[in-house]
Amino acid sequence: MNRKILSMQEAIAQFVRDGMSIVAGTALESLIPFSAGHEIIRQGRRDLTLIGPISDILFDLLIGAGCVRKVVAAWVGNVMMGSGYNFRRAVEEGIPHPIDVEDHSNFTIALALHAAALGVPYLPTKTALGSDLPVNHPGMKEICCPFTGEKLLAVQAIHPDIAIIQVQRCDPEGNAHIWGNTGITGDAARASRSLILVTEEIVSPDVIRSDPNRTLIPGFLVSAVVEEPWGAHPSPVQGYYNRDHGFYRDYHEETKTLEGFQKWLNRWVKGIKTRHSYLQLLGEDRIQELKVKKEALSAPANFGY
Amino acid sequence: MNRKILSMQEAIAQFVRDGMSIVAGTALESLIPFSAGHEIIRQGRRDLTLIGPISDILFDLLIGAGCVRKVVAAWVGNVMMGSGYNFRRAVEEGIPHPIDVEDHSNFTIALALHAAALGVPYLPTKTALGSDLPVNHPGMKEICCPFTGEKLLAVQAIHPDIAIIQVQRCDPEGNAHIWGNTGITGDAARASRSLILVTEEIVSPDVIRSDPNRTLIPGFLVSAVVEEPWGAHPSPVQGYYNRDHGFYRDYHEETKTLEGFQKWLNRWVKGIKTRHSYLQLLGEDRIQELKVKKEALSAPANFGY
Amino acid sequence: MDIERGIENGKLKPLNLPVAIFHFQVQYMNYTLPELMVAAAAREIRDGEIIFVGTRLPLLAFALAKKTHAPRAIGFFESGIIRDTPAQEVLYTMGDSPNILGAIQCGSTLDLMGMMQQGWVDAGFIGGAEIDKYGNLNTSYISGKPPPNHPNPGFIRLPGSGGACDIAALARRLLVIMPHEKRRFKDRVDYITSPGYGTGRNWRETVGLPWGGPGAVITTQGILRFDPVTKEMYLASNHPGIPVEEILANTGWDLKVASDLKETPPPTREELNFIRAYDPAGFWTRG
Amino acid sequence: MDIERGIENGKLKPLNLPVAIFHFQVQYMNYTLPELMVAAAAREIRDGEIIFVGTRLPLLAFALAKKTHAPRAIGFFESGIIRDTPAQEVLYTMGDSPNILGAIQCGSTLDLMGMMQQGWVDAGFIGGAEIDKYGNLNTSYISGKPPPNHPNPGFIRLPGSGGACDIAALARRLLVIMPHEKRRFKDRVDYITSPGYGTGRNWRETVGLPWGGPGAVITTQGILRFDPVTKEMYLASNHPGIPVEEILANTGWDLKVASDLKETPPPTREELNFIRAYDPAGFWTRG
Repeated sequence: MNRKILSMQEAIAQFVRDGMSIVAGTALESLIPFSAGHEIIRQGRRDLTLIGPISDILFDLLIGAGCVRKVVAAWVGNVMMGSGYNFRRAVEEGIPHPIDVEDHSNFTIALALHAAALGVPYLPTKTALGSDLPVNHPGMKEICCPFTGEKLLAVQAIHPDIAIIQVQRCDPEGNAHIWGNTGITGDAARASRSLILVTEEIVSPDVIRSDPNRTLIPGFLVSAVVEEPWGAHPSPVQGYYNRDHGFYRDYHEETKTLEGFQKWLNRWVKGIKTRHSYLQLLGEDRIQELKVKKEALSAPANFGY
Repeated sequence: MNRKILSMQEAIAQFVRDGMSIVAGTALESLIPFSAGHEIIRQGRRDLTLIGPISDILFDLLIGAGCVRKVVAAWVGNVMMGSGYNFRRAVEEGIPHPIDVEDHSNFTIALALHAAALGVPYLPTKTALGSDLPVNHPGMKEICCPFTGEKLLAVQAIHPDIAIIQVQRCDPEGNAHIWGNTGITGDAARASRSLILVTEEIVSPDVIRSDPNRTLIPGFLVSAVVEEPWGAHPSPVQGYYNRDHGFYRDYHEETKTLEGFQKWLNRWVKGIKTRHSYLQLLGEDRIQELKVKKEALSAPANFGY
Repeated sequence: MDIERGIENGKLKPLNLPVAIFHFQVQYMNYTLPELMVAAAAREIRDGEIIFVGTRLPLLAFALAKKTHAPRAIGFFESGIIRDTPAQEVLYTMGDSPNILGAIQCGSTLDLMGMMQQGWVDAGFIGGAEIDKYGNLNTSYISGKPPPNHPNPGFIRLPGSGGACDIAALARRLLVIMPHEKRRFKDRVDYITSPGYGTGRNWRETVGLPWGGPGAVITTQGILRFDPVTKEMYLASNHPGIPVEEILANTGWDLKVASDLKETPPPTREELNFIRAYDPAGFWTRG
Repeated sequence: MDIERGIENGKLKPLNLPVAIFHFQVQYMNYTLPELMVAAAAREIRDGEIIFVGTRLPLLAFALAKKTHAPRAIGFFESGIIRDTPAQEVLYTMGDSPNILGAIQCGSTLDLMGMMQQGWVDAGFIGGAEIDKYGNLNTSYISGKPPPNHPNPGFIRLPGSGGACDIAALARRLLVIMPHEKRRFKDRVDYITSPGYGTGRNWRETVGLPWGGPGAVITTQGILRFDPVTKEMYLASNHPGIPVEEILANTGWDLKVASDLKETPPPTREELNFIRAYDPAGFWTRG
């Protein structure tokens, strides 16, 4: 029996510990591992460092739930609606407790993880020169090109303790197919010391091997495989379900106050135990509405010889 | 009418000029644009700089034909058989004329093109430290990490004038699908100032759009699209034809002497005008033998919503 | 306080602006302010250009430009998408499924950012919470730099850069869309998230930026551009019905006005038809 | 002169070695020298390891190890392929179609090299034209550094590094396969294409290499390993029928011999069955 296949509860219990650094939300608005985030909250993890480009509301949610000590990100909020109120409360007022923030841009966070994936301590760039991002930033330093002498910004490598990555399908070893925008997922997977894969479905190894060019994550990087249909809701998973825009809008409205957020958290996270209950709460009608309706299959590629 | 679609003769005449630097053979042993190389020889280009990782016999052939002034590569020879005799004759004896060589490793040439693709003047690495590759190399310098102080090798960006890239299929704009090993193709395409795409077949834009994750080269990078079935022979094109091992073996045997090479060159390149004649020379039996026999289609991915 | 949201928002959460300015009556047609801004933004895209498309109104502006005067424009989306056709449905985020179906390439953020760093991107769109007279943008911290010790109630934390800093640093031309209010148009921003022209003139060269800088700022009241020498922002056109005095009063420095000041052309019937068909619920454009 | 080809070659072009040594008669079975070397190389792969598989004999050694004692080994191929099963047919190059069909990932050279630079690769296989007593390898220039002015007839130009320098620099353990001849086993190589232990002891650390170094050199005459302190190469086992004296005579320095010198175990019946079924034409293994 394959030992990598775990329930979400088991995977978070075994691989996510207090104080760890976690990279998540690496495909930007798509494939955000919300289900894993909810379980982290339910298991009461503390002092986490969250790493990622924009995370939509995932980071805001974890911050509000008190799991987070530090955020290393380019953007924290609600992409469609604007502010993340928990992020604001934490940074502006120390509620539920103060957090540290290391500001990045999407490119610098991509480069920091790319550096780690490549096994070098830093990478040079021209972005963010002239901005205030590098000011007092421990992971950014101005340097000169050894060939041209031009000014460059060195961005230090970031090696997260764990990556949590949502995919469309993988085999029991965690060899994973992803399609649609991949953002910084490949580098995040290679940069991290361990990896929890959350998959819409576990498929036969033959399906994965039929198209090795679609494999973004090879199984040897993967510590745990969690089969969790709808694990990314309310974010979209191409070919499985669409983005639940209303859910983000409601979150925005309902989390403006601390009390509102607590209510939201109890309803959607703390008051339920599994993704199954979450989907029941979401309701069959909504699920049917979000489900992919049209088929638009990729043209085949022949790997035969 | 799409102006990008040209015959090989037109594409080489319009886009490859004496003295240019050309990156080719970027997928390593597969998808080598031999047909383009033959046309470059027929059109008598001179003083070219060839850039690439291993190139199998493509670079050896161009060197022997007198087209080359400089080679920037990790390896020049015949992968299955060993030496490239034209490369040896040129470097050791200046026949047909002397050439310069800038030695790279596969990783340093990949990094040089990656740097150019990323738009930075160099990238740091640990490879080749302690080797003689960096000694007197204009594109390699030892540096220290600005964060850790550790020794690193800076590899300078290489911006080829043109990339010549063989693919399985593309649309008339040059949006191209490639599968199998891609080597350093993506970075080479983005690093170059222009690009000739040699494709086994031009397909409808709908085929390409049906699977945007398989697009390795977006059409706006492409200057010319040449539809040239069997353009990569004797190298393999996954799903179209297999490697012609015997052809490499014969090349090895027949090019040991300069006279032998001249004979080979007249037979396979100079004595014919088009790829069509080349295939006739190759013969129907051999083509049937090399042609892909088995179908092994990729599992579909649903891009619908 | 919703200062960071501003105009790039929609029906479901009305803008923090006087309702009156949302509904114009001009001679021949009705249009909303966001519709005017989308049309103005679309016109900044030239045919054949590569556009780094930011979130919110730029998503519409890119689609509109493609359908009107710039059919050969190409869109880069920071999540890794390249399109040469607009998505078939209105987008709420660039990661929405319709933005992936029919793309010419779906890949990585790094590849697209790398091409922008090479100079491939002709123009990029971003929004801003604060801007100053040299076009520097702040979407990070209002009323002060990040404090060394928390908690500090003296500032507002905005979402941050996302890709904005990168687009501002690396696109050949930066296009900004934002609400025109005095508190947002400041002599000097509190924090530079996305560099404009710094302190003016050749500042970008000095700090190591290879090219670029803001080309246009499309606001709720007009379109502003930059002096080619001093790099100071000036008013190039005022929107129909907005007096110049009102714009000056809503700007936190002594804003210069173009000697050939024009009125922003209203959206055409064709533009409006497209916008309304594309965003039928009016999430982005009905205010 | 075919010095750069050596043992990693096959039937179609016989090796530049005495024919006699290709056909052993041991007590119970016949096998060829390349078969012995493939079996010895396969045994250097431990189960579950990630192996950077070089071209030629290593292609067979990886397949053999997978089918025997290392079913969970994973192969990296520098063209961008990752496999956890051997290719279904014998490979002449790693880019052959059978190496792609059934791979778990096909991607880029950079990603695999990057993972090796991170330390993911447990062992990598390369060949060599020249090696010295600290395991430094030369596959670039024989008899002199590259000359400042050409033409210079005083040296032989070999194909170069390919991925060899990278594997030697970045794999946790380097495995070398090459012919054992005096002209190839030199006190000091003319040019270091692929760094071994440099001048011995902690040289790798000094030059900035993070780990690694040669673990075994499998030759046509024996298996050589390295002193853990001095990093000097020594003879660990001689192949059946090859006297130690012959090996010493074929080595260009005063080669040390292990106090517990063993005889290289011949290939087992199972190993031979696999090799012969996998390479039925004997391109790599019949000599």
